Amino acid sequence: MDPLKHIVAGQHVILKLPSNNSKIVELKPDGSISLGKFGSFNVNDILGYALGTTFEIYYNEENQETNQTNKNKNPVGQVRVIDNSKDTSANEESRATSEENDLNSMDSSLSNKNLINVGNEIQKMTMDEIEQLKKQSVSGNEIIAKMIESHGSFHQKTSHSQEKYLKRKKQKFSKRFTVNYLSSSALLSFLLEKGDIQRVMDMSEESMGMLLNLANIRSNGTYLCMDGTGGLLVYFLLERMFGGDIKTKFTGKIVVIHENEHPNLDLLKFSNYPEEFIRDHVKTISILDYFEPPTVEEIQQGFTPLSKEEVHEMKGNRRNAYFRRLKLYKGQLEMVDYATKVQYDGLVVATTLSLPSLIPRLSEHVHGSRPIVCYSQFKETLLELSHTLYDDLRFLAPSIVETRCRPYQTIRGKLHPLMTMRGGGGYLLSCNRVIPAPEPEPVQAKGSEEPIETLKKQKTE
Amino acid sequence: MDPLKHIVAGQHVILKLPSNNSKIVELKPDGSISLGKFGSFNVNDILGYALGTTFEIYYNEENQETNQTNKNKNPVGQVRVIDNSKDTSANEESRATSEENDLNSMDSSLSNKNLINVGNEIQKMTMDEIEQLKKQSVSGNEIIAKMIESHGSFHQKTSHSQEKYLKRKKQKFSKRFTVNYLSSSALLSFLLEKGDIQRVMDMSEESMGMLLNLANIRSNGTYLCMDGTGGLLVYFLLERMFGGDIKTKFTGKIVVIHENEHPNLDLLKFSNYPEEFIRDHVKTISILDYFEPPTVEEIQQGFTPLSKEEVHEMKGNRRNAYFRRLKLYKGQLEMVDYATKVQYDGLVVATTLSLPSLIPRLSEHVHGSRPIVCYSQFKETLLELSHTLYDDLRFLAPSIVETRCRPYQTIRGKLHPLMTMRGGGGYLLSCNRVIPAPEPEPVQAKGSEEPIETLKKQKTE
Amino acid sequence: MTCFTEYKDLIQEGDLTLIWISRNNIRAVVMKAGENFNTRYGSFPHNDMIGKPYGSQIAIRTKGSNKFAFIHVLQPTPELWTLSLPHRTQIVYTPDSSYIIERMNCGPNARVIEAGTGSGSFSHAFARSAQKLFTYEFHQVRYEQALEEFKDHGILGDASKYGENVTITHRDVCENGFRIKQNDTTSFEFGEDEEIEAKINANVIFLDLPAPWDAIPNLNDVIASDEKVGLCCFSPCIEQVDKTLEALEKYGWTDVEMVEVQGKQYESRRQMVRTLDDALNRLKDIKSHKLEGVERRKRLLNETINESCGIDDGSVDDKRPSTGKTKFNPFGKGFRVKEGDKEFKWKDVTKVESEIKSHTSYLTFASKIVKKDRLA
Amino acid sequence: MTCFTEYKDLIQEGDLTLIWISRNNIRAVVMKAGENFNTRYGSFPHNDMIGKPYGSQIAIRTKGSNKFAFIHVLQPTPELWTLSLPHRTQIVYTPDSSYIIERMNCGPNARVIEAGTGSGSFSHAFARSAQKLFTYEFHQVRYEQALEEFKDHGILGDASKYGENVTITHRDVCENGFRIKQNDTTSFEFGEDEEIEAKINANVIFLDLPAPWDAIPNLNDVIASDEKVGLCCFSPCIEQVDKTLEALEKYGWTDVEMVEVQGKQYESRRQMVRTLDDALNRLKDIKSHKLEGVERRKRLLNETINESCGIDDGSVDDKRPSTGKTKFNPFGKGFRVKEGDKEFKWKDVTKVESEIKSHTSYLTFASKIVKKDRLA
Repeated sequence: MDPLKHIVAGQHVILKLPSNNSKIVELKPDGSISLGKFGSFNVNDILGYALGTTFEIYYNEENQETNQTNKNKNPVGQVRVIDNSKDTSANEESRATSEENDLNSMDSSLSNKNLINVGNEIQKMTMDEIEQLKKQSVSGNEIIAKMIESHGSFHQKTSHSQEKYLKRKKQKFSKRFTVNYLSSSALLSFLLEKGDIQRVMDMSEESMGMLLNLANIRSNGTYLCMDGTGGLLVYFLLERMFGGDIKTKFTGKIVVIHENEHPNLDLLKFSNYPEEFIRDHVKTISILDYFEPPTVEEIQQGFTPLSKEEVHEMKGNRRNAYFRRLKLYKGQLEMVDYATKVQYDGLVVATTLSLPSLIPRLSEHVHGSRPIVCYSQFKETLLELSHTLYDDLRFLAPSIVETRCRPYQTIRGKLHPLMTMRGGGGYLLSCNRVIPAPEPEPVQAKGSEEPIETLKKQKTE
Repeated sequence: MDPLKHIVAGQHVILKLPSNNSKIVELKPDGSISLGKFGSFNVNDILGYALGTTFEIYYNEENQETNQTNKNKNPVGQVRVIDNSKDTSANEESRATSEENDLNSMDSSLSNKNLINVGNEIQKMTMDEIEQLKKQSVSGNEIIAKMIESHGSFHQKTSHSQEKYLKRKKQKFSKRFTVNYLSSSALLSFLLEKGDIQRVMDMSEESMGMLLNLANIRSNGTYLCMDGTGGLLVYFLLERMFGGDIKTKFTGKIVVIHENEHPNLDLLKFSNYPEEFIRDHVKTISILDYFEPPTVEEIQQGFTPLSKEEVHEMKGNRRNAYFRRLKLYKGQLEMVDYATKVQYDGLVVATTLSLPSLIPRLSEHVHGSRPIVCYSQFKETLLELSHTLYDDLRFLAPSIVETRCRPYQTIRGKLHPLMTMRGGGGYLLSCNRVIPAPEPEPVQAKGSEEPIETLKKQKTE
Repeated sequence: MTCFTEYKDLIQEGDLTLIWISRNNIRAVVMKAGENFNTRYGSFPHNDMIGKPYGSQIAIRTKGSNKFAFIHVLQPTPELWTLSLPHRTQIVYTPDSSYIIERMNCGPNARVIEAGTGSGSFSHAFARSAQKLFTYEFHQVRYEQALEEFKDHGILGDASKYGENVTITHRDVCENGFRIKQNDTTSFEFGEDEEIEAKINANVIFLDLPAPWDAIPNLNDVIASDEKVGLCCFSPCIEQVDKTLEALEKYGWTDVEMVEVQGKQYESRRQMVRTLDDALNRLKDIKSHKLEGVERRKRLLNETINESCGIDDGSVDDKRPSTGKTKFNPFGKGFRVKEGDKEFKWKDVTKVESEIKSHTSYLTFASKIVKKDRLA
Repeated sequence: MTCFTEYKDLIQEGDLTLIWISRNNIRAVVMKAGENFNTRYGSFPHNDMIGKPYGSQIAIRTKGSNKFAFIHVLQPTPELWTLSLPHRTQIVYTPDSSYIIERMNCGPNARVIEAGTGSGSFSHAFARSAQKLFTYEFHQVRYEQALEEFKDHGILGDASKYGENVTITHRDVCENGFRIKQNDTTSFEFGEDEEIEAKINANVIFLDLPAPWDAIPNLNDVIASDEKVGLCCFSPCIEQVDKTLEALEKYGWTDVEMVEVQGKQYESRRQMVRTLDDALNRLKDIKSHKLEGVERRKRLLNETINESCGIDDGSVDDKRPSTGKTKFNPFGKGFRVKEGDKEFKWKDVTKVESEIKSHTSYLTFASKIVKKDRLA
């Protein structure tokens, strides 16, 4: 089974719940997963199905008994696969909306003309009764049917309000969940949903997509990166480069520069890349080590590799200690290479450090013609940066770009953009690293008034 | 005839031309107006029709003769009223587009599959032939029909491209024009169209509409205003307050503060308000006179009004000079009142002067509870201003707002937003002038940590 | 009352005021001597407000503590009134309403038809700018509520005085059209020359109806015939626009244009300016303190245990207390810095509202000239 | 060629390069020793470029004057390639293409179907990120042009090497579906296990067709059956979206969502900081000079003509030369100041492009799992 196509044991996946909320879970074999009011299920029951499959939790008599004895624990139900495309209720709903006649049907009022207060008081079932139903229930649809029966003014609502009501209730009582692949975009939307806006610097999926494209991220590049989101940006890069394939043949690398003593890539713990994979493809260096790396001599002062014979003669403890130090030594040398020798295939940055002092220095080791893309929550910080870069001949045509995705309601006959959406999403500054020509005769070159390209001021117009 | 409803002599109107460009003209009785390649017409021929009427210029034999003799001059044609709603060609066009079948009809290719280069080379008529037709022509529609006949690959185009082609050609050869009321929005769109973006500070109709509403502009208010657009903002205020009615019963006034020695309200020359009306309702004061007005004593030093008897005894020349000086003297006193005594019902500003130093001082004489609305082409200047205002207890809840209007193509069956639109439109900062409470016991009040409203920082969230 | 029609200087007994508690909490309060305006921070006596100028900030000592709470007393405007309405109602918000008013050139010559009245919020804006507003509401209860409200706000009337220019009629305009006759449920006052039927002669029409195409055919009876009439339909769904376009064409409306208006509001914020040099110096500072710690530990180890293992392999545990506390905290590490704190450098930034109104409705505009003839 | 598939260090003979003249003028040029790249400012010899690192700026002395002109030589990327295309072609621009790629999680496991190929600009972006791209073009000439271009760009191939992974087929997919067989007009190379028909197994579908609903029924033949398959339809008109929604439902596609993407670009500009105090002082300066002038004129008048008329009535003609020139010009009056001139204070501002792309197309997404069974 391919963990990129199918649900496999040990995987992190993201579950879509009836409430439209998401939940990230690790699929521990033989374990069970509780979705709170939406029920619980056994991990083994969902393994082997395609990622993206929707399940419904149901309870039979046996389960009910467990329920009785174990009141405090969410009883574990059984699951069945739901075919969304053949889901009759879903089809009925959209059919109802697409047929205009329904608007005039006897059961729905043309408008809310005769309806004043649609509140809980009209729902004649008590919460207790509903809870009771939930305990007995075979499916959420039945609860909803019963609630409609007992809803005093349901037929006074317009078909549009009826739909809304049904949808709301369905979400509340359905026990369905969808098991999705935990892509970087899914992780981002999960974090946004739970309110970690600041942590992810108010990023949006569309800004990240654009960043990856503008930075020309490929499977075979070596990228310099600052990630102020705790690993989310790095996860976006990894997914674009390797697509979750841990046996990749590609050699791409990400060198992550961090401003604190230790890197923070915590969010990678949700990814399905093993530690070793990450060690091979993600290298971390502090800004101090990157900008002021030790010299090779300094590193060698602290440690001298011994000859094979010498190592061979060492005893257990000493030998282990030696190998530990050797590994560190090699890591240090590698780090010096990343800080001084590597020419990067791109620079991508998402940090709250002040950009005008940072980006020109980080760009020193970016190869000519390669992109530099900088994400910021605020346009104003990129504006300041862009003026700095305009004045530096090593940067070609810095542009501030914004991209916004606007979702629609897709009920046929009622198409319109969603009434509200998230406001943020951030901005990108993008440019190419270039290599200024040596000025042929400096004085005259400076006097050049009509270059094809005005070097100091490359506007978008 | 009501000049607000009908086309009357002497009026400024704005003409919409087949090219979709506009032209402002003064309707001098007995004169003629040339629309260049779209022909000429006599002013008297259009008087008395409703504003908003569309006319077509046509030429009969007689005109043609004039044409022959007077080659350099645009011959004056006759006009007939066009009923847009019954315009068969327009209806045909939209009917063709709304019927899907047409997409599959024999005469139009489902797509441009078989068409490679749609260029002038396919149009078999030469420009000379077209020009010849134009000279002979009775109407633009006929030229177009002939051009289609001779267009080699017209039937290979999709119906969509056919439409586009037709529309382009129609615009080029039609001799229609619409006579519209010269509203402030029409004036703005005229200025934008001819590229005066900087002059009008990149304003948009929607930003101006919002400014007028947020500033609560009414027919009976006295407003303080800085207008960096040469009178356009003042025209917006006048139209909202008086609607072009020069016999208005309303007493509203606009006090315009200008940064140069003399006010620049040049654009009011396009309005249909007579000078006297403007003198009554628009008062101008330089920033120097406003912020450092002379004292009444100083004014009286320069001039002393004489008694009736003394005036009566004056001779012609001296007397005229005296009255001129009296008028100036009264103007000076009035100016001092506007600078020192009047409590304004609103402050509206559109200027490129730095706002943080300007707005707090201009707001001194704004009455409590009245709005302050400041337009700027750039959000960044309003951002700076908003931080200044946050720190000043005289301003309640400064908000930066943006409003953007997005126009659609309204061909049925092909609805979508226009593919391109103007980018600018500016931003508004809006707040209310308030009167801080005297702090009851200063030390403790300052220490207040939990006011209902955090006074120093009133965010939008 | 004249609260919506005249600029008032002082807060007076009986005035309808808007009390601003916060941006999302604005309450309509009628001033009555002796009464209190209660908030969870305490009670604000109306007596403290009456007689003060509009816009005054009112302070009270909060309950049980020695702190102060503040409100502002404002004179109502249509825009503030809109903000004060509970948000669950469908409201035409200022970005739309202001554009519609400007676009339709709705000034002192405008005779406006509005259907339906809804929350009445747009009616206030029309009343401010237009000569006359005829508004229609088909919902009985909402009609009565709006009628009451317009009376209270002093905007009901025959336009004999500025701003007192609203007529409201209970009507399903799709079924029964716009004509207002004797015996109709309406606030219209039939005068001498309008004994049987109101002369509406509207030149600005605003239809906020689920099926405007059913109302469009009925407009011919009530629009001005001798001038250009403007129309705007306000519809949330694109299919409604399509049907509206069909009806407009059929009933002879021209200059059809459709737009969406998008309003956004920005917060002004400050972001701390954290320079690379400061960040580098911070790391250097940590490193030097750590090295001190390492040196000290080394000395200790040298003194107490043998030298052969475990030291200086780089795996020093950071959690060990180091000698001195790290002193260089350029970004205020360790405590939460208040935005704008003068100890630090800040950059002004804007942030759009966290939830924006991404769609309200499509606005379909059209115009019509009934009589195409020439006046003498 | 490997210009699109490998990061190159130096500009080499035979390389396809993109020469950047300005933001709106980027030209594709193949390096050939001895040739010149001609611009209206002069000729840039390829020999000056070959052997230099990519990204190099190349300077020449302009024709007939002692000035210099500059260009930059860049290695192509899909995004730069898109910018270099003539704008009259319908192109999927980066805000849309990058969102589609991210949204459909189009990484090294993606087997992509694209119909139609069009200008081939999006194909390059797919080729960069996906495992395999099957692109279809129904227009004969465009098919041949794209085939040639993909060959030249080194992206045609069976994915045995990174980035050489594009197959293009001449096909009307609405009529004839997506299956690729022997004797079809295609670049697909039929190997040992695909002798008769290509195994497409697509898991990402992008339809940029006027009538995607006609192509949707044909997808079942070629999509992967054992995993979730994503679909995106790119349609300019809302009615196309409606028909697409209908077809998607009918053919069992779920998770239907539709969005618009709006990309904007901002210019960085500077606005002069003009303070009120400076403006006041400027007026004072003018006034004092004028008063001097008035005084001087008064003296002159006093000396030469009688005192009775015309003086000091305030109507002094400004055009009269005053004594001294006004010296206080805080805003650089009288000459055009260059933006950013160090003599003045400036505020950084942004300005959106003067014409924005307000609409490209609606993006309708959906997904499908063909086999719902469980794997052992």
